[in-house]
Parts: sequence; structure tokens; C-alpha cells
Amino acid sequence: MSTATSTQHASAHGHEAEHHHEPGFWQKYVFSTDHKVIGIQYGLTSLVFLLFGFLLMLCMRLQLANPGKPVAIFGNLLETILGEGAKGGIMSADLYNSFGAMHGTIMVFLGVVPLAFGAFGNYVTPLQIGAPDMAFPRLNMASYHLFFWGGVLMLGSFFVPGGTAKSGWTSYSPLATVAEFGRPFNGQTLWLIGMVLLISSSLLGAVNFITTIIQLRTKGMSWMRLPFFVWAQFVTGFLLLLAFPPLEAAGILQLMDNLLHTSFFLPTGLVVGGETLPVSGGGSPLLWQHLFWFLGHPEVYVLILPAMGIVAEVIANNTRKPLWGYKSMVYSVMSIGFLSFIVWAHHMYLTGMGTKVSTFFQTTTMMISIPSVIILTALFISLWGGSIRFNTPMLFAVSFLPMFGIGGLTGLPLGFNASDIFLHDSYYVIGHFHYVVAPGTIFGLFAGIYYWFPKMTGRRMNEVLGQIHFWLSLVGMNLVFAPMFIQGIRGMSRRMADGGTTYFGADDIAIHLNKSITHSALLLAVAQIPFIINLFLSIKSGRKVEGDNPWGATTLDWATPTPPPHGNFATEPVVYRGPYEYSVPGAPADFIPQDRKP
Amino acid sequence: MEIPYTDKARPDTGLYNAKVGIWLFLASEIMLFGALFSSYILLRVQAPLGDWPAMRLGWPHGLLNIPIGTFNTAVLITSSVTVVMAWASLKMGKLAAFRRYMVVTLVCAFGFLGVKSYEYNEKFTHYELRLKSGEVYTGHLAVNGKHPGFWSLSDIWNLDRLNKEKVATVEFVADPKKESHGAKHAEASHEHVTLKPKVADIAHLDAFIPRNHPFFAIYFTITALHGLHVLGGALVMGYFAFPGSRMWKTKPEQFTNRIEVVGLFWHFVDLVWIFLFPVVYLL
Amino acid sequence: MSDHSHSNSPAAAGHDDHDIAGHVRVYLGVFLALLVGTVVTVGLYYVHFESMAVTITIALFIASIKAFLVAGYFMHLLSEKKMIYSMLAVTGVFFFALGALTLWSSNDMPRNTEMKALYSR
Amino acid sequence: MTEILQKLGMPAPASSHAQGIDDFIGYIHLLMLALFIGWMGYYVLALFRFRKGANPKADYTGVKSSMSTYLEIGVALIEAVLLVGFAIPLWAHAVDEMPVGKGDPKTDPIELQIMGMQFKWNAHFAGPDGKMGRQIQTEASQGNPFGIDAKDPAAKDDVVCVAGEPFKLPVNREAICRISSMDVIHSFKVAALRVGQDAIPGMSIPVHFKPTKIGKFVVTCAQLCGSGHSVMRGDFEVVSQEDFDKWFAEKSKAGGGGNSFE
Ligand code: HEA
Ligand code: HEA
Ligand code: CUA
Ligand SMILES: [Cu+2]
Repeated sequence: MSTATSTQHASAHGHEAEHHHEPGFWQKYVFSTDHKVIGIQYGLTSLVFLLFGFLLMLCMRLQLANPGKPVAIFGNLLETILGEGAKGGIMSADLYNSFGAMHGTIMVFLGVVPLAFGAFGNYVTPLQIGAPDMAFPRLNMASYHLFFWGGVLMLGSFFVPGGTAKSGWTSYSPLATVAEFGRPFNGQTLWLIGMVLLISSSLLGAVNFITTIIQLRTKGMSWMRLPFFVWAQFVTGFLLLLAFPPLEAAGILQLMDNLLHTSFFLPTGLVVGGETLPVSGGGSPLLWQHLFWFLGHPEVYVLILPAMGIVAEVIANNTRKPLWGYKSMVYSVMSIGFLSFIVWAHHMYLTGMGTKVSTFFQTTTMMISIPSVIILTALFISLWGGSIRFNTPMLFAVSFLPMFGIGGLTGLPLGFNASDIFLHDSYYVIGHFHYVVAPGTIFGLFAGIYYWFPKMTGRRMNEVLGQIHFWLSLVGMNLVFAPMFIQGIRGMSRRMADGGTTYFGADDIAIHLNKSITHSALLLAVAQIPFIINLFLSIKSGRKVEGDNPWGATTLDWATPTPPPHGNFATEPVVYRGPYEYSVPGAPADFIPQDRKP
Repeated sequence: MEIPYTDKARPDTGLYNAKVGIWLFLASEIMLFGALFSSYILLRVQAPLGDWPAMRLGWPHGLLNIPIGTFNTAVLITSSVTVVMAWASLKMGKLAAFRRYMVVTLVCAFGFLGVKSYEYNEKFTHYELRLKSGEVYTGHLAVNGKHPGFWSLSDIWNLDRLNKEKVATVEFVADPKKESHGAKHAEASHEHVTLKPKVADIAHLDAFIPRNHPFFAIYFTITALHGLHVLGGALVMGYFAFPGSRMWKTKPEQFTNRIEVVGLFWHFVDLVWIFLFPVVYLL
Repeated sequence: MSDHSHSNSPAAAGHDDHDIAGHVRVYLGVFLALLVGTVVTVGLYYVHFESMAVTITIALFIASIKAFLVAGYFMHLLSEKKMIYSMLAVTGVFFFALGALTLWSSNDMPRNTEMKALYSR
Repeated sequence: MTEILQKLGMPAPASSHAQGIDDFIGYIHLLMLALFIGWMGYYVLALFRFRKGANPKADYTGVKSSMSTYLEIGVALIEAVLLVGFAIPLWAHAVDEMPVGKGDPKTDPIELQIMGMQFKWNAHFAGPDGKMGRQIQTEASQGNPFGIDAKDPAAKDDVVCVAGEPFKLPVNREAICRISSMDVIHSFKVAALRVGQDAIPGMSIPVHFKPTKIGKFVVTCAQLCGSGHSVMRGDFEVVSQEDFDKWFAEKSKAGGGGNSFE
């Protein structure tokens, strides 16, 4: 961060009203309004959450490998920290459920969204459109702090009496209300308050991003010259903006149910444990599901679109040719955004749905798979005729394609209601969505980290460690998630604290697979070690980059000094061409930056 | 580089940043209140047929105080026109007029909140009483001869609490029975009856608070959320009317824009009320 | 005086005080209309219509007119930019989808589904 | 394809509509497999052929043919066929078309109430009188989840299986189960019958199926319902009509509703 000092100097004598004093540590790193610092804050925080979410899952997997026996490796630790819930190192069913709920919540809302949207969106979007910062820098800071405290609250809920939320990341009512009924500030309550904070953070972020993209595009940066990554962020912003508020409303309603004992989601006549629940009744459990999935489905595209954006950038750069069908990709991403709001009830086929409604929702579900196919196809075809460099970011990006392909394709039998009768809530679903979020999104994000690391720090990450990380992760991910399809086909249900032993004989293959999946998850954990080492070592001792544009990229993010100073560009850049002018016939180099004068 | 278009409009969109931002924010607010209104409709549609309180979970009609609600609607509409007048004053360069209009707006805002809290209190001190014999009353409760005071939440009673505190009988001033279905409280003509039910004979007793009925639940939730918006808007406007108006000297355009943006938010709050009022008071 | 009031606001883009004064008259007119609308809504409430549906339709119709006035004149939506219109159009569609599809789903259930408590009391 | 799925361990179908669903799952997987294999072949080829070593200079335009468009249209068409030709009718049949009896108590659909409760499945048949006993909230308890009113004469002969007691169903006869729950959401899933339906409190949703195999079956709870979710196993047996009648008569005489509870 060499240039940081010089900017600081510049602003010390600066004329801007906002920067008339030397920023101290707090101003510079904690309450910064610079989109790049905020991006890095988001990035580091969400990586820690990601790791934590993974560790929760590792405990669960280790339990599943040996149901009823002490958890290997972490058993003692769990007992020390959590006491009763992990007596003798064995996870109680409640503890398993809370870990599951928190794994889902943390991975989705505290890991991937902040990393994909908060970190990459913040760091890269303004650079790619040639803007000095986000449109509302102080709002940006506020979103990060809301996110941070929302996360802290969620983590804190592990230590309240009764433990943290234990009703799944979907938090279905009435279970979410009934589970700890009568305990005023239970884990579920904290979960809900945490969610309201996280949602508010995302809403502010979304307003900021969309405004930035609409208003702060530099001269010549017309809509069809935007890098695909920016398009993906733009649509993601709208998904967050319009899909999150209903969940916020639902969260408030469930909070009322939990704290004030209203009955928004509680029907008349609940008898829990043989006792009539002392509430008025008159509510509807399905209302919660509608409001949740109205967010829930757009949310999964929030998880995938930024990753697709990153993958598109990395593929264009490393095939050294333009993206094939850029326009069709843009239109597809817009249709995905639009359609994703009207497919939500495909998560609810089995809640008692007539033929008409379920036909509507499965039709829209099939429609939304078409633009996904188009984007994937365009990315696949972009490979043809390229001159492909297999560096670490490219390896992750290129393996994103078949991994997302598997995840997406297995979405189809879930999307048809008739086949979902059998597959619903089985491990097939777990396999489906982990293929899209883990080797899909997470790989896309890894690609992004390796790709933009040189811009952020002025140094490269180690290539050998990167390759080890990639290959072990690729193998690990597939060994973890592919067997889940078989478990699902065998009818094994998800969220089983005992790994399904109650339903299957212990010698059943579905159960045997639990062991091998767990071992593969351990492999996956080992695979992350080189990455963590690499990330921290490279900040100080990575190979220095030669110039500001080490990858020979065309987009504006590489036209800034490295790392970019406050305000990003020395002079306002002007854009003359599309985002991916690689290997233009007759050009001297194999790339023409967007801001090169014709 | 400075962030562009904080005061001037961007040529191709014709908008300055904050204008885009506030409209996006309002779009998300539309979805927020949209979800709450949808919840209201769903809860209401699936409520059993028949009017509360005769039918335990039927949907109540005409339970809220319509004259007061109408008055509050007028207050909010007034504040909406004064805020736009404040902005127009700035456009004409009249800071003093701007400030006068803002003060009126603030008075309206806090007036609205004051009236609302009076209405809340009216509900918190109003009770539904069901006797085991099947008779149903609404009215006011006195325990140990004590009527609950204004806004003292600890005075809220229910059956559990009566039993826990070993109260044997309570005093209940029952409202006059309603006229036929869906009609208003017929006031002066009928007298209030005072009952002295034994706690042992009570099947259900609860104030008109959220947990008592889905109608109260959704009514309090939406109006409270709306009230928070009013409060938030009022605080921001208070800031701009006084300390924040310093900006007028240095950046008049940006200041005018900010007032426009605050105004947009305020009109939205008004808009929500325009629907909320008929939906919860009249229908 | 009007040096700084040159603004990009659509309502007054490039116009002078005179136009603003014209706007002010419109605002006052709208204000009156809103008050009248409120009084009419409440008045109609005391007229008892035969069916609930009519009551609801009328009340919401008047509310919509009032909303149109506020949004159109106070919020200047009648002369807003295309960008804002498209954003609001999308929002409107999703707003409608949320309400309508949720309601529809809760009405279309497998044949003979019963929506009531299992117990009779 | 269904054979492959079964080799992978998909339970053998045991109801009249199961084969249709299995075939359908098979067709989709064929489509998926075709796409996957096709694209993977192309993908490996592309990565190999256009690696930097082999192709140092990238081609600005890349693919010119409109193959991909046809492919995309093809995928859309196949999806449309699967949708209209299979999914919608299968669903309509499995969910909406309730079988109607002809008035013959031996062949008419047999109706029962299934109630999920933390963490057991309970079943309730009307007795030989064809009427289910009255159910009241104040009677509902762990031991009497249906809240059957012992005083109601119609309840005397009801057949009730609670506390995990297995129930029975006759083979080759339509069954209509009204699925409900008394506390939280559960899900009634019988993998071998290809039946799944959430049990939602406040709703009573009918599912129907016709078991075609005699044997023991397991009800899985497929919706997270609390700490006992993973052990909320229900068991039932599909038996011949004669065996069923015998069991039914015994159960009914042993006392329905009122008597069997504490
Ligand atoms: C990033 C996240 C993500 C993405 C992108 C998707 C994408 C899709 N999802 Fe998924 N889904 C989830 C995350 C995601 N999903 C999650 C988290 C859940 C579970 C939630 C819970 O219950 O906890 C879930 C659950 C879920 C269900 C509910 C299942 C159930 O509970 O019973 C359904 C049902 O319709 C579904 C369908 C789909 C469909 C049709 C797509 C489509 O958009 C997919 C379209 C993509 C394609 C069709 C692939 C195209 C590619 C090619 C054609 C190229 C092929 C090439 C090769 C393979 C080399 N998903
Ligand atoms: C984005 C979402 C996401 C991601 C990435 C993952 C990742 C993983 N998930 Fe998760 N999962 C969910 C979302 C996700 N999951 C959800 C929503 C559920 C449903 C919950 C519910 O039932 O309610 C679920 C449920 C779920 C189950 C089912 C539990 C059950 O039903 O009983 C299982 C079982 O194996 C599982 C396993 C895994 C594994 C092995 C990974 C691995 O892929 C993890 C790999 C992790 C990494 C690769 C992260 C590496 C992190 C770093 C390297 C950070 C470095 C740190 C620093 C630099 C500080 N998950
Ligand atoms: Cu019952 Cu899970
Ligand atoms: Cu979905």
C-alpha cells in the first residue's frame, strides 16, 4: 500500500472540505468511506465467516460419519465451549440443528453475499466504470457496519440460553416460534434481529450500487460497454433491493410472534407437547414460506450472478478473446433477474398446491433455466478459438462452468413438480445447491481473489500454492457433493442429526456414503490451508507486479495506479470501445484497453 | 477526483445522484409495505366469517376511532403540502419561508405521532372479556379499583396475570353493544354497564394488544412501522430546517436537492398512510 | 436571487420564479383535492353499501386517486425521467406479483383440502 | 433409465402412480446426461485444443455458426415437452384427481387421517360405522393427538394408531390420507410409494395413492420439526384385504377413540 501514504499527503493539503485533516487509524481502516477499504473490510470479514461456517459444517459432517459417537477432532472443543449441548463430545440433535441453521445462514448471508456483492462489488465496480468512488460513500460505510454488527449478533446467539437458532436457515414457522416458546430473548430472536440488520445493510448497499452504476459511469461508458461483471452486479443490486424487503417484513412479523406472542404465522389450535399453545391463532404458516422464498429464490441468483460476472471477466482475459455473445449474456442476466421474482413457490410444491398454481411456478422455473443455459453456453463457446492461459484464476473460472452445469442441471428435476414429490428435501437438493454455491460460486469467488489480488496489493499470489489449492478443492468438492445425489435418489432426507440411521439400516449404502463424504470434507479443509497461507504471505512477500496491468486486461480497473489511490483515477478516464477487445486483428498487442484513444 | 453529479444532473439520465438513490430506496419501501399489506390481506381473507368480537377470530369492523383517524389523515396531508412548499421556497431563494414551512411540517409530524400514541393508548386500555357462560364484552377494566393510566404498559392485564396475582373479582365497564353488523359504536344513546365478574368465570381476558387478535397484530405492526418512518423523517427534517441549513450558504443547489429528496421520502410516508387509513379504519 | 435556484429539478428545469409560483398554485389545488378525497372516503363509509366488495372497491379507488395526486404532483412523477419510470414499473410488477401470487397460491390447493383447525373447539 | 436409478438404490416403486414418476425422473436425467456429456466433450476438447501452447494467437471472432442457438431452442423444446407431456398431467393425477368411491365399502377408497406430532406419526380411521368421532381441542394431548371426544358415540369404533403404533392399509385399494399436524410442520414422505406431502398445522391436505405391493413401509418425516426430527419414523404395513379386515375389526373392537387412551 505504498501510494496510500502519498494520497494521504495530498489530502492533508487538500482543498476538499471532507479531508482537511490527517486520517487516523480509525478513519483509515475502520470508518473509512473509501470504497476500496470498505471492499477489503467486507472481504476479510466475510472470509472469516466463510471459514467459520465451514468449521460448523465440519463438526456436523464428523458427527454424521459416526452418529451417536463423539465428534472426531472437535469433540472436546465443542464440549468445552458449548457444555450440555455437546456432552461427551457428542452433538445433541438440537446442537446439530443449530449448527445446520447457522451454517446455512452464515454461508449465505454472512459469507457469500458480503464477499460477492460487498467485497468484489465495492472494490471492482467503481473501478470498472471509471468512477472515483461509490455514489454515497458514507452510506457505504454504514452498510458495512450494519453487516458487521448483524454478524456479531448472530454469532453471539450461540451463547444465549437455549442456544442459537435451530430451525434451519429457512426458519419456518411455527417451529421457529415454538422451539423456544416463552424464553424471551432466545437464539431465534437474535437471529431475526441479526437478519434485519443484514437486510438493512444489503438494502443500503443495493441503493448505492445501482445509483453508482447508473450515475457514475465515466465518459463513453455506455450500457453496452459495461463489463459483464458490472451487469451482474447491477442485476444483483435489483434482486437485493426488491426481494429483501419482504423478508425484512417477515422477519419483523416473526419477531412479533416470538417476542409479543402474536400469531402471524401460527394457525388456530396449536397443541405443542400436549398443551394448547397460549396464543390467539388465526395466522398462516404458509405466509412465512411465501415471504421467505420471495427472497429465497432471488437470493440464490444473488449468490451466483456476481460469481458468473467474475468468471466472465477471467475467461475473457485468459482466453485472450472477446466474450462470445456478450449482448445475449446481458439480456439473459436481465431476464434471470426479472424471472427470479416469480418462481419462488417451486420450493413449496409439497405444501399443498393445486395443479394450476404449481403449473404456473414450474413453467416459470423452466423459463428461468433458459437464460442460464444461454449464459453458460456463451461462456463455453468463448473458449473456442482462444489462446488459453491456465493460471490459478483461470483454473477456478473454467472449472466453474461444469460445476455450475451439474448444479444447474440437477435443478431441473427439482423444478418439475412431479419429480420433486420424490426429491424434495432429500440430499438430492443438498447436492443440487451445493454444486451451484460451493464449486460454483465459491470457485468463482476464489477466481476473483486470485485475479484482483495484484490490483489490491501490488503483489501476486503464489502460483504453486494456488494450483495445489485448486486441484485439491476440485477433487474435494466433487467427492463431497456427488455422492449426495445417490443418497438423495435413495430417499435420504436432509437435516438428519443421525445421518439417516433411523430410516435406513446401518449397512445401507446411503449411510456408508456419509463416511466417505466426511473424509472428503476433511480433504477439502486441508485444501484451504495453502490458500490461507498464500493469502497472508503474499500481502508482504508476494512477487511484485510489473506495471499496473499484469494480466494484460482491457477493463478500466487495470487503468488505475496499483493499488488505486483515494479517488482512483489520476484524471477522468474516457472510454472508446467495448469491454473485451482482445486479439483484435491488426492491433499491435493482443489487447486494447477500453480507455486507449482510437 | 470528486464524486460527480451530487448537485448537477447527469446529462444522459437527467438526474442527480440522490434523486436516483431516494427513488431506489422508495422502491424497496414499496416492497416492504407491499409485503405487510399482502400479509394483511391474507390474514383477513382466511379469517373465519363473522365479526369480532362475536366470533372469536372473525375480522373486526369499525374498531378504530374514525374521526381521529380522519383528523390525522388531514394532518399528514397538510404536512405533505407544506414540505413541498418549503422546497418551492428554496427554489425561489426564500430561506425564511422555507424554515416557516418546515416548522409547520414538523408540528404536523409530531402532532400526528401524538394523536397516534393517544389512539394506541386507547387500545391498550380497552379489553375483550369472554365469560365461561359464553357472553362477550368489550370495555374497560379496573383491577382492585384501579383503572389503568395513560401509557402505563404495566397496567395491562390478562387472565394469566389475574390468576397469578390471585385477584378474585374485577370490575368491567362494558361498552354499549354494537348496532347491527359492521356498524359504528353507537354512543350516547346506550349506557355503559358495569359488571363485576369473578375471575373464575372468565374464559378470556386481554387488552386490545397485538397478541390478542391478528387484526391488532397487523394493525399495530404496520402503523408502528409507519410511525417510525414519520419519526425518522421528522428528525431528518428537523436537522435540515435548523443546523443543516448552514449548507444553504455554501452549496445552495445541493441543499435544495436534499430538501427535495427528504420531501420525496415524506410524500411516500404520506402515500402509505393514504392506503393504510381506509384499509385499517374503514374496511 | 435565481443564480443558485437554477436547478436540474424537472419541475423547474431552466424555469424562473414565475413558474414556481405556478407550481405553488397547483400544490394548493392538490392539497384541497386530497382533503376533499379524505372527506368523501369517510363520508361514503357512513353510507352502507350492500356488499363489502363495493365498499372496498370505492375506498381503494379514491385512495388510488389521492395516491396519484401525491405521486404525480408533490413527487413530480408526472414529469420525471425515464430511468425512474422504468425502476418504478419493475417495482410495481413485483409488488403485484408478491400479493397476487401469494393469494392465488393460498386459494388453489389440492382438491378437498380443508383450511381449518383440526379440532372443533 | 429407471433401472439405472434403481441400481443406484432408488427404492422399488410400490404404488400405482410410482412408475409414471420414475419414468419421468428417468427422462429428465437422460436430458441432463445428454447435455452434460455433450458439453463435457466439447469442453475438454476446447481446453485442450486452444491451450496457449497449442494456439498462441487467439481468434477475435471465435465460433461463427449458430449451432448454439439451435441447441438452446432444442433444450427449451424438450423442457416444454417434459412439462406439458409429463409433469403437469402426473401432478394433476397424483395430487388433484381424488378417487371417488362407488358406494361399495370393499373397494371404495379407504380414508384416514394422518397427524404429525413432535415426533410421531398417528393414524385415525373411521370405524365400521364410517364416521369419525368428534375431535375437540381441549381433549388433545400426547396420548390423544386427535383430540377424540370419548363421549361421542361415533368415536367408539374408530381405529386409532398413536404413539408410533404401526397401522395397516389394504393392497390394491386407493387410500386417501388427510395429512395434518398438531404442532409444527412435518412432512409425510413414503419414498417407496413416491408420496410426499407436508403436514401443516391448521390445514388438512389429502393425498391419495394405491399401494401395489404387500410389505412393510416407512414414513419419513421430511421437514425439520425440532430435536426429534431425525427419529420421527412412522411404520405401516400394506397387507391383503383379508388381513386388513381382520386387523381392522380387532382394532375397532379393542375400542377406538375414548377407551384406548389414558
Ligand atoms: C446459487 C444458487 C442456486 C442456483 C443458481 C440455482 C438454480 C436453480 N435451482 Fe436451485 N436451489 C438453491 C440454490 C440455487 N439454485 C438452494 C440454496 C436451494 C435449497 C434451499 C433450501 O431448501 O434450503 C435450491 C433448491 C431448489 C429447488 C427446491 C427443491 C426442493 O426443496 O424440493 C428447486 C426446484 O425447482 C430448484 C431449482 C433450480 C433451477 C431450475 C435452477 C436453474 O436456474 C438452473 C439453470 C441452469 C442450468 C439448466 C444449467 C445450464 C448449463 C448447461 C446446459 C450446460 C451444461 C454443461 C455441462 C454440465 C458441462 N432449486
Ligand atoms: C453459500 C452457501 C453454502 C456453501 C458455500 C456451503 C458449503 C458447504 N456445505 Fe452447505 N449448506 C448451505 C449453504 C452452503 N453450504 C445451506 C443453505 C444449507 C441448508 C441449511 C439448512 O438445512 O437449513 C447447507 C447444508 C449443508 C449440509 C446438509 C446438512 C443437513 O441437511 O443435515 C451439508 C452436508 O454435508 C453441507 C455441507 C457443506 C460443505 C461440505 C461445504 C463446503 O463446500 C465448504 C467449503 C468451504 C469453503 C471452501 C470455504 C473456505 C473458506 C476459506 C478458505 C476462508 C479462508 C479464510 C480466511 C482467509 C480468513 N451443507
Ligand atoms: Cu417431523 Cu421432521
Ligand atoms: Cu429456487
